[in-house]
Amino acid sequence: MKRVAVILAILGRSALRGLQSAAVTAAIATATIAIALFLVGAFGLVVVNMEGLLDRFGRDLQITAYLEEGYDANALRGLAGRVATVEGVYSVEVIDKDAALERFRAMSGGAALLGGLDGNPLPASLEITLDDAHRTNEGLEILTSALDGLPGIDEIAHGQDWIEGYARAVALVRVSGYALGTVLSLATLLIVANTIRLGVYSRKDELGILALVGASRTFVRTPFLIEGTLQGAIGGLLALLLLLGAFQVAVPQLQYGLTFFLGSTEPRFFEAGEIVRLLLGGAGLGLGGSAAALIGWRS
Amino acid sequence: MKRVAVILAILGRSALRGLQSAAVTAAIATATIAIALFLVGAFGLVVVNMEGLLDRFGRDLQITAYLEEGYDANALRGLAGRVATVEGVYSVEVIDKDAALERFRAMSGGAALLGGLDGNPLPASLEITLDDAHRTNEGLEILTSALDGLPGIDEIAHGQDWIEGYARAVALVRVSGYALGTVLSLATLLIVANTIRLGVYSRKDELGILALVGASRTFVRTPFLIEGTLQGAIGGLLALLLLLGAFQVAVPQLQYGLTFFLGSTEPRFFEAGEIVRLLLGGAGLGLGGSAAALIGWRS
Amino acid sequence: MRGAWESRDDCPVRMYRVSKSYIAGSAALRDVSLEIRKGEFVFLTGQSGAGKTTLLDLLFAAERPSEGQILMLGRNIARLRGSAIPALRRRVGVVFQDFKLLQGRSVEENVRITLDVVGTPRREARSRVFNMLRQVGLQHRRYHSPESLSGGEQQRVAIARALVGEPEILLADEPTGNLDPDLSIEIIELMLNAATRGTTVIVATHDHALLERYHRRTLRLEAGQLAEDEARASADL
Amino acid sequence: MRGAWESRDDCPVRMYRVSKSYIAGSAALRDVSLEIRKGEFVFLTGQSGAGKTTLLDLLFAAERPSEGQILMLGRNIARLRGSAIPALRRRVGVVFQDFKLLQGRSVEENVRITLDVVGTPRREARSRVFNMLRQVGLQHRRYHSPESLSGGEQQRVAIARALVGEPEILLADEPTGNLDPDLSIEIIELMLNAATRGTTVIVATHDHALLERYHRRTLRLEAGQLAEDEARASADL
Ligand SMILES: Nc1ncnc2c1ncn2[C@@H]1O[C@H](COP(=O)(O)OP(=O)(O)OP(=O)(O)O)[C@@H](O)[C@H]1O
Ligand SMILES: Nc1ncnc2c1ncn2[C@@H]1O[C@H](COP(=O)(O)OP(=O)(O)OP(=O)(O)O)[C@@H](O)[C@H]1O
Ligand SMILES: [Mg+2]
Ligand SMILES: [Mg+2]
Repeated sequence: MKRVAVILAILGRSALRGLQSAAVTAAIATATIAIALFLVGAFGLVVVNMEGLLDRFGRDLQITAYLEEGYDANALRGLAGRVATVEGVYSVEVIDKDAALERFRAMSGGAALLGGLDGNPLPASLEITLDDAHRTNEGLEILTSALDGLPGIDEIAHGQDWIEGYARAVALVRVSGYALGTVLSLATLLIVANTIRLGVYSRKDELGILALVGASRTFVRTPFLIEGTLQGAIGGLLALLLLLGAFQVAVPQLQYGLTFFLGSTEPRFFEAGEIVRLLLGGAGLGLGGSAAALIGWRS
Repeated sequence: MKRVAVILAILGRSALRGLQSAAVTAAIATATIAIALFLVGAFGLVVVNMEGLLDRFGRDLQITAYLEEGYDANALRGLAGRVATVEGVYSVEVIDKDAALERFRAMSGGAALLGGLDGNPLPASLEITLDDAHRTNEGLEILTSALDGLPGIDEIAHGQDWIEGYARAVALVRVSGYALGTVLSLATLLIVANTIRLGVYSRKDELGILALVGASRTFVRTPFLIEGTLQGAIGGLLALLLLLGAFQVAVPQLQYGLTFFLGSTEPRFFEAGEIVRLLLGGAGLGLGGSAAALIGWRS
Repeated sequence: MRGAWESRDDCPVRMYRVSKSYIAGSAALRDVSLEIRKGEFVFLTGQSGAGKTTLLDLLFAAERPSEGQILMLGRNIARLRGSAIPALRRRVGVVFQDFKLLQGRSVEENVRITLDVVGTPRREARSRVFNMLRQVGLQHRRYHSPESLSGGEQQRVAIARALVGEPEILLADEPTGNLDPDLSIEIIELMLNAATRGTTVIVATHDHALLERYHRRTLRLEAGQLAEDEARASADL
Repeated sequence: MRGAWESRDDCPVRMYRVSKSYIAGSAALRDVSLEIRKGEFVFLTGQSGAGKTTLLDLLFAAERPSEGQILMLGRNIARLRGSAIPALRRRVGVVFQDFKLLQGRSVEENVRITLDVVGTPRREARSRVFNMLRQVGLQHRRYHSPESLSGGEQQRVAIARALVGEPEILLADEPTGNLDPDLSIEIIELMLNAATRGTTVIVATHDHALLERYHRRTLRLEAGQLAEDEARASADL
C-alpha cells in the first residue's frame, strides 16, 4: 500500500513537471480547449435563452372555445373548472357574452358592423392556454377531443393557426439547436482529442525514453492522463470566465435588441448545475482526449 | 533568376517532404482544420436556410389598407397603382367590397354576425406586401406616411402586430447568427493557429537544425507556410465534403420536419461562390495560422 | 520474489543461435550464441555497423530476434509478452549510445527516473541519486537541464541513470565515446565495481586503449557474426 | 562576391581574448586568443567540460561571446546581425557532437540540405551527395532514415553533410567518437584532404591515438583556458 502511495505521488509530480517542461504546448492545448468549450457554452447560452423566449411567447398564445347560447354565469364557471382539469391545460379564462361584445366593439371596423344589430349575437367563450409540453398539434388534439366530450361547447378556434406557427418556431430552434449542438460537441471532442494528441506527439521522445527505462504502461500514461484532465478542467474554467466576461460585455451592448424581443425579462447566465457540468465536461474531454491520444501508442 | 527558381523548387519539395515526414501530425492538424471549418460551414448553412425561410414567411405577411366608401373599380385600380410605387412596396392586391363580404362570410362565426344585416357594411381594401428590406417597423412607417398622403384611405391594419413579431424573429436569427458566427470564426482562427503551432512545435528540432546548417529565415519558414496553406486548403476541402455528405444524409432524415416548416421549398446547399470562399478561407486560415505559429520563432 | 530456478541460474544472459534482420536479406546479427555469467564484465567490440547496438537492443527487448532464443535473467525474451517487458527492463540498466536523456527535466530527475519507476520513496531516491551523481562527478550540476551540459557530461548522466538502480545486468553502449581517457578509466572502474557487487556488465566499445588496459573477456562482432570470444577461447584451455 | 580584403586575410579564424559564461560566475571559456590560417588542420582537445564545444559554438555563432572579439572569414561575429548569421553558416561546415540529423528524412536528404540552402540545382546536388556518401562508405544506405543507422553510420552522415558543400571552414566536434580506429583514420584523412584543398579544419577530439598519429597543431583547453597551443610553441622556434 505504501508503495502505491509513493508511486501515485511520483506520477502526480511527474504530471506537474510534464506540464511545466512542456509549458508552451500545454498552454496552447489548454487555450484550444478553452476556446472550444467557450463555443459550446456560447451556443448553449443562446439556446437556453431562445427556449426561454419561445416559452414566454407560447404562454401568450390562446385557444378559444365558443359556447352554446343559454349558459348562465354559474354553469360557465362549472364548465371552466372541468376544462381546467383536461390534460395539458395551463389556465382557463371565462369571457361571457358581454365581455365578448365589449371586445368586438374595440376591434377595428367592429363598431360599424354592430351598428344595425339588436341584442348580442356574440357567444360566450373560454380562453384556454396550454402548458409548455402541450403547445403542439398533438396537445391541441388531446384538448379538442376532451372538449368534444363536454356539453355546451359549440366550436373551438385557435386564431391564425398559431399552433402550427408556434410549433414551427419551436421545431426550428430545437432542430437547428440539436443539429448544431451535436456537431459542435462532436467537433469539440475531436478538436480536444487532436490537440492533446499533438501535445503527446510533440513529446513522443519522452514516452519512448520512459518505456526504455522500464516504466510500465500505467507509469508512462497516467501522468499524461492527469495532465490532460488538468488541461481540460483549466480549459473549462477559462471558458467559463470568458463566457461570463462576454456575457457581461455583450448584454448591455445588445440591450436594445434584447429588450425588444425578450421583453422585460433579462437574459440569464448559466445556473450552478450547468456551470458544474461545463467544468466536468472540460475535465472529461481532457481525460478522454488524452486517453484517445494514447490509444495505439506502443510502449 | 534561375537560382530563385531552384530555391523555390527546393522549398516546395521540402514542404511536401515535411508533410510526409510529419504525416501523423499533419493529418491531425488537417483533420482539426476540417472539423473547425465544418462547424463554421454547418452553422453557415443553417443561417442561410433560416434566412431564406424567414424571407418566405415575410412574403406571406400583408398590410391591409381599408378604403373610404364610394370608390368604383377604376378609381380602386388607380389607387392601387399609386400605392405600388411607394418605397418598399412589393405587391398590391385589390379587394373590393364584394370580395371582402365573401371572405367575412367564410370566417368562423361571420355568417351568424351578418344574418340580420342589409347591404354590405364591409369596406374595400388594398392588401400590400413589403419587400425584404422594408419588412420592419421603419418600412411600415414609411408606408404609413406615404398612404396618409393618398386620398381615399380610411385606416391601415396590419393584423396581430405581425411586423413586430416578424422583426423580432429576424432580429433573433440575425443577432444570434452574428454573435455565434463571430465567436465561431474567431474560435476557428485560434484553433487552427494553435493546431498548426503545435505541429510546428513538435518539429522544433527540425527548425533548429535547419538554422544550424545555414538556412535563412525564409528558407526555414517558407516550407512551413506552404505546409500550413496546404493543410488549410485540404482541411477546407474535407470540410466541404463532410458538409455535402452531412447535407445529403441529414436532409432526407429531417424531411418531415423540414417540409413542415420550410413548406415546399427544398433546403439549399452552398453556391459556387460560397464554396470558393470556404476553400480560400481554409487556405487563408492555414497560412495565417502557420505565420502566427512562426512569429517569435528564433532562428 | 524471483523463482528459485532463476536465481540458481548463474548465467543471466544467454543467447542461442540468434539472428536479426531489419531489412529482408541483410542480417545485422547472424547466428550468435553466447553465455555470460553473473558478475562477469564483458567487452563487446567490432567495427561501425557490426551489430553491437543490435545485440544490446535484443537483450533488453527493444527489438525482437528474427531467429534464435534469448534468455535474460531466466526469461525467454523471444516469447515475452509486451506487458512483461517493463518488468525486465527495471532489472537491466542501459547506457544508450545517444544517451536518450529527457530534455526539459533536470539532471537529478533524469537519474531519478530509474528509481521512480520502481517506486522508491522520494527521500531515499534523492540521496541515492546524489551519491551516484557524485561518483560520476556531476553532483554540482544536478539541477541543470541536460541541454546545458557538455557531451561528456550528458554521457555521465546516462551512466548514472543506468547504475543508480543497482541493476542485475548493465548494458553500456559506447559509454566512453565522449569522455577523455582519464574519465573513461574512472567510468570503467565504476562498472567494474558494479560487477564485483554481482552486476553482469556488457560494455560495447571501439576504444582499443580500454580493451588493452583491462584485458577482460571480449566479444568481437564482424558483420553481425561473433568473430571472436576471448573468454570462450580461454575456457578451452 | 566576397570583399577583397576578406579573401586577402590568410587567417579565417581569429579569436581575441574571448570569454564565455553561460551561468554568471562560472566561465566555460576564459580569455582565449588564437589564430588559425587558411588550410590549416588543428586539433582541439581537453577534458570533458573543458570548453571545446563552447569554442566551436562561438565560431559558427550558435552562441555569442561574453567578452572578446571573434573574426570569422573577416567578419566580427560578436557584432553580427542575426540575419547575417545564415550567410556565415553556409560557408562553415559543422559536425555536431550529437549529429543533429533530421529524423524522418533520408540520409541523402540530410546530406543534401547543405546544398539546398545555397540553391544548388537538384541534379548536381544529387551527384555531389552520392560522391560524398561514397567517401564515407554509406552510398548504399542513402535512402534509409537516420534512425535505422548505427551510431557510427549516423556520425558519418553528419560528417558527409558538413563536407559536401566544400566549406571554407570545417568545425568537427568529436567526429570519431562512435567510430572504430580504422574508420576514424579514414575520416581524418578525408578532412586532411579538405584542408589540402584550402578548407580550414578544427577537430575537437578526446582520442589520443589520433593526436599521436597525426602530430598536427593541437589546442588544449583546460577548464576553459587555452593551456597549450603546440603550433604557437613551434612558431616560437
Ligand atoms: N532500425 C534499423 N533498421 C534498419 N537497419 C538497422 C536498424 N538498426 C540498425 N540497422 C543496421 O544494422 C547494422 C548493425 O547496426 P548496429 O547499430 O548494431 O551497429 P553497431 O555495431 O552498434 O555500430 P556502431 O559502432 O556504428 O554504433 C547496421 O548496418 C545498421 O545500419
Ligand atoms: N548552454 C549551457 N548552459 C550552461 N552551461 C553550459 C552550456 N553549455 C555548456 N555549458 C557548460 O560549459 C562547460 C563547457 O562545456 P563544453 O560543452 O564546451 O565542454 P566540452 O569541452 O565540449 O566537453 P565534452 O568533451 O564533454 O563535450 C561545461 O561545464 C558545460 O556544462
Ligand atoms: Mg552502435
Ligand atoms: Mg563537447
